[in-house]
Amino acid sequence: MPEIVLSEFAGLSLPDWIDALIRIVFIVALMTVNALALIYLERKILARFQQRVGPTRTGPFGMLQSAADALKLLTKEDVRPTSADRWVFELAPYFAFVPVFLVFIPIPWTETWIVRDLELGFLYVFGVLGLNLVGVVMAGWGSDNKYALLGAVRAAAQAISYELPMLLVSVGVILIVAARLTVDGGSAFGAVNLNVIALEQTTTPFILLQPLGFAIFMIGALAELHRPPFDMPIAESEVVGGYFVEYSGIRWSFFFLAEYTALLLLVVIGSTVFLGGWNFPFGEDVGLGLQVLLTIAKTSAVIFILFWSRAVLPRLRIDQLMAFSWKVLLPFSIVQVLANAIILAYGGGEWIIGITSLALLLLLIGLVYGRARTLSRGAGRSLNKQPARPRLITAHDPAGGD
Amino acid sequence: MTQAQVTVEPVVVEEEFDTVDMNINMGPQHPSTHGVFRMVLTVDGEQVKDVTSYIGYMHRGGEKLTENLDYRGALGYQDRTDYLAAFNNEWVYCNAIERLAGIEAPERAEYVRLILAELNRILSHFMFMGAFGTDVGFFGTAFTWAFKERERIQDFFEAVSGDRLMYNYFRVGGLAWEPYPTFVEDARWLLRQVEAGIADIDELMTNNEIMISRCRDVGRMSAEDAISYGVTGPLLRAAGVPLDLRVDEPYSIYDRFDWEVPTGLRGDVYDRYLVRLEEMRQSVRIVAQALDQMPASGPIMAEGLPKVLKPPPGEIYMRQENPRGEYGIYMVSDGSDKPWRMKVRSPSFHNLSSLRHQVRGSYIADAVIILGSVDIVLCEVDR
Amino acid sequence: MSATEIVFYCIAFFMIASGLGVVLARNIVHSALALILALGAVAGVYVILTVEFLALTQLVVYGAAVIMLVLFALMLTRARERPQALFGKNRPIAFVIAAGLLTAFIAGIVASEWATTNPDDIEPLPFQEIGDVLFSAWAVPFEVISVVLVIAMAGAILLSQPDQGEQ
Amino acid sequence: MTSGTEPQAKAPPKSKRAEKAERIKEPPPPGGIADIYRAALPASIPVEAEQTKWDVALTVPAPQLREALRVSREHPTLQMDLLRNQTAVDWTDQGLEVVYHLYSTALRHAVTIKAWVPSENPSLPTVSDLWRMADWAERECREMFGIEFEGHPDPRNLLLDEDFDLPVLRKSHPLAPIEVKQGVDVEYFAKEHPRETPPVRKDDAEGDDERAQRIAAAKKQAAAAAGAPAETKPAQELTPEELAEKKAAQVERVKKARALAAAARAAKAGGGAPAAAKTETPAAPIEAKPAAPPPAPATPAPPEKKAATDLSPEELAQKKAAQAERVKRARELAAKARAEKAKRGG
Repeated sequence: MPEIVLSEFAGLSLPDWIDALIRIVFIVALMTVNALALIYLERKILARFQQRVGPTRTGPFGMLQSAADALKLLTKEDVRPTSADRWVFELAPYFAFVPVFLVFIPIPWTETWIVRDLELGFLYVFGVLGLNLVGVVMAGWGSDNKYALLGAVRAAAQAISYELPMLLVSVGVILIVAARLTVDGGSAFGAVNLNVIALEQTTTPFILLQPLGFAIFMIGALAELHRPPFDMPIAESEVVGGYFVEYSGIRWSFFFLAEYTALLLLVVIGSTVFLGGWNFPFGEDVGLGLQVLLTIAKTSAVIFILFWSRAVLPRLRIDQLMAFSWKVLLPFSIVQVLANAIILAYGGGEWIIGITSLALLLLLIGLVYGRARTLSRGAGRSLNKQPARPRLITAHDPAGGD
Repeated sequence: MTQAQVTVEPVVVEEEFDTVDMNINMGPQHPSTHGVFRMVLTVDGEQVKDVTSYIGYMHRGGEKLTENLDYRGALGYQDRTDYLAAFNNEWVYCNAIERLAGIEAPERAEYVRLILAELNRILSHFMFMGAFGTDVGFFGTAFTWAFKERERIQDFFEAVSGDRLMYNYFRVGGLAWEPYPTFVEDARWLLRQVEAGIADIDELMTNNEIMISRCRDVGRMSAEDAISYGVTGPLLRAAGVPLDLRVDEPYSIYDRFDWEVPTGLRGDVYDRYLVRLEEMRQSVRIVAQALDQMPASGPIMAEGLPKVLKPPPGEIYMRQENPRGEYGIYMVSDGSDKPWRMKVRSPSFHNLSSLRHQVRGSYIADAVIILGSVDIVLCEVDR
Repeated sequence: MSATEIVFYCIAFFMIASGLGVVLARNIVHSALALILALGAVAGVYVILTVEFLALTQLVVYGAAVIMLVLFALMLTRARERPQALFGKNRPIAFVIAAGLLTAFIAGIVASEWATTNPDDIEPLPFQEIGDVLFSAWAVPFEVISVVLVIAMAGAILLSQPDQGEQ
Repeated sequence: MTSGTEPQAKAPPKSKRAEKAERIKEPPPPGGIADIYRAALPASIPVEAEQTKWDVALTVPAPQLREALRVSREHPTLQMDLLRNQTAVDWTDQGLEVVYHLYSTALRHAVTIKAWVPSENPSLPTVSDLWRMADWAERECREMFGIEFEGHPDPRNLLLDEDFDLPVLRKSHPLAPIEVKQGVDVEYFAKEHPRETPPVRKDDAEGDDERAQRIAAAKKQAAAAAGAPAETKPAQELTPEELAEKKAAQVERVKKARALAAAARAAKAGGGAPAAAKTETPAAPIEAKPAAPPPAPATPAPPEKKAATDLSPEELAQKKAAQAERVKRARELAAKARAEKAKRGG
């Protein structure tokens, strides 16, 4: 695996750990800038949906708005409620913030631009994202506030129940990659490596082979990020800000930073695994700049869809949310994995996998749409309207002429 | 959780792991209580076991103050009870005194009053659409779309009465001053904009699957319960009872227009939303017809009104159909220049009393939506 | 003292510290959080033994799911107000038993002879073999465990259903 | 809340009842709701109908009010299932008029049913079991007018504070300048006008002697309770010779008390039983104190008083003991007085 060793790049032979240090600094800088940019973009795009203009005062077209917010948050006093559980309250932001940055490591921005090309990149992502949940629950419990506790419990329930379908669906993809790797007797060891997955998609992105996989992965990512329509844990109208209601100042911005960083990273992984990442249309031998542009283009397209869903979709109730995951997404992902395994075991062509997955996806959409239709049958026009004429009633007719 | 509400009984193993009931306090400062209203939910996990509501934060003793003002003095107070439907309240108060004193408002004034009152109903329902959308989860989209139309109506009201919210434009016997010259043309232009706004809101919210699954069969209230709680207005009509005072107990000139009274089928949150949406369209129809039939010129104030109004001793319970329900003024006069007793029957007060019946057994997220669908205005609840 | 040894000693110290934290923490939730750290440290040891697959599954299974359910149980029920067992009256007996167990462990560790390969040259075990072995040699226990898990899940659902009386 | 004999703000030309009687000019139209009611209600309930500006108002005697409401809800020809409004009107001297506005959603007719209740602790049976709307309406009516609704499930205050039990909407509760000045809080107002004396005040000067009257009345009560001799008149009204005679009695009592004290000292010095002396002395001062009117003339100086320095040591000790004893007794008296005032004040 070609891997940039900064020590050579900079022409001076640096020991390993300095090299690692430089990469860490690079990650932190890039992520904070990205978070600020995403916050600004979201506010602008949401504004367009809501027929308003969004921030315009600070800087050209309001671009420095999120920088100004960050400055305000830095100078704001971060308060801790006296009855809060001191250490749990103070450590929570770090537990929520650090795992999200760790996810950055295995992501292949281009063929060679990877912080560390981990063999088990994809599994590593899920392993580390789970820890983010610990931070959330610590925040909810630590701030000794009923709203925070409720928000944390909702966040934990939601994250657990949506991580499962995501995992299973990514197993489906890994099966395909592993089959390709072992076709000429090689070991399927690299199947879980994100870069290998990207390499496999020179001709057909996996979204064509696994459309259901992409859909479930994105729904799971939405739930993982607590974004509408799954933003129960931080629903303003019920739990007033969820688990970070007692935080202010820099601690509060950690949670916000973690959320937007996780947004970018999950979407990048999604686009790498399903949309071909840096590889799809132009293949490997094209310049690094173009490959980075490709990844960023695909990511921003998916992010735009996420912002769009925030403006238009209301919030699901907690029990509907759980039912949707356990009763709909999980069975579908299990069936998906089984179908892949059976087809690959009996040596069927990959196009069969694509068709079965497409069929499953259409079935899922049909199911959801059908349920909504039954719910809303007669919803649109469920009113009956009487003409506004005083109705004739005979004095002693108990039923009253209607 | 430092202090648990439940005292620790002697150790009983299996009961130990029941989830303990938590008392969640919503209000008086809470984003979704639409004003200063406190609701304590006894919650087991997400299920709401019981609700206790605390009101009275906005009580200003209006009825007591009115007993010391002369009949015309308390008009300003009526704007401040239900500030989202100020024209309707003023109209009820003026009608009450006019019937008590036997005064008749001229034809043209009655038309202008009706037009402004119906536009005020549309204004109030737009406010409901915005607030309800935010409760359900439309992050601000429904709110800004609804307020775009509201702003237009408020500009029109400001042109007519000089103020955006507390109009104080009606007088006993007619209007304060002549409506501005292009009143009718502007009103027609406004109707077209409002119609487009209603279509936008309808398209955004009505057939949204998540909205339907969130609101259908939530907070259902049967017709008998609604009537027993004294619930009136869109809530009662959503429960299937076609009681609309403009039809059943006609007042003013409503019998000259043809329109329809929408009633829902199941009395749940979704039907209330649909009834209010339909009512906005019906109000547009009424205003359009009123603008056509309105006499082009004529007096706007009854003649021969005494300087100090002393209605003969007697009493009247004047009630009209406000956006939230039946708004009544029970006025008792003892022949002096001050009302002996003035009681305001506010619809939100009684609609709110049925909240506990609707919310028990639902989820926390439902409690917020049900409170939003009841559409209360706290100033009117506490008077 | 190669780099891996230093890292190992740090992780070992961290693991013991959080283990003690689990036992000695006054607040029961603190001990649950300390448990997460301890299991994280175990994952760290797996990484040193270059078996990343085990480390990541350890993190995913324990770090995110199991302890989370324990925290649920603690936060939502009345278990927190139970009198602290730390100061129970049968403390000396517990102390004796614990000491006995400790000596047994130490004896076991000293008695058995350990493979003395250097941690650096452990060749990474490709997890493909894990997969093959799991479904060939160990297929039967794998199935039995999954059946047990299903029964446990069904039991949990039944237990948590409020019995008809309460409904 | 006793209506008390407070002077009317402005004496009405004739009583409200008479004015109201002359108002009933038009009886309701024949065949209307009044006749349906007369047919539906049992004969035992007399119904007095009156046509207001919109609805027909039926006045029913208070004891049969609940029966009339129950019938109007269940009777097939009435079916009044919507209780629109429930309130009360305070006609000062004639008592309170409780008003129920009813409407039938099925038959689309409306009626107002009224009942008269006395002003002093009025009470009515609750109708919250017939209409659940009455639950909140009666709670508000109770806190605003002081009408007790028996059988009401949850008679707490609704709009006002929990412990605020001053019926605000009664005419007897004037819209005093205090209440108009928003800033002053209700606590001060309630303290200023304790419940038992209706708080009608013309201006501050006149208020003081009213307070003096109240204190004298309270003293009279205390004296009557303690069984003291014939009541004493305040100092101003005493004639000069009565004043002299009272002063003489005062001096004589003081001399007796001193003699007793000396005897007690002698007995104690001789190891005699001090208890007998002690119990006897306290009775005298109590009896003496109330008799002396507060603005009493200067008390006569004690006959002999030696300078402290030339007292022998044990006399000094005795004086100190007596002095300590007096202080203790004074403190007891003060505590008792405070307790009594608090009870009366509460």
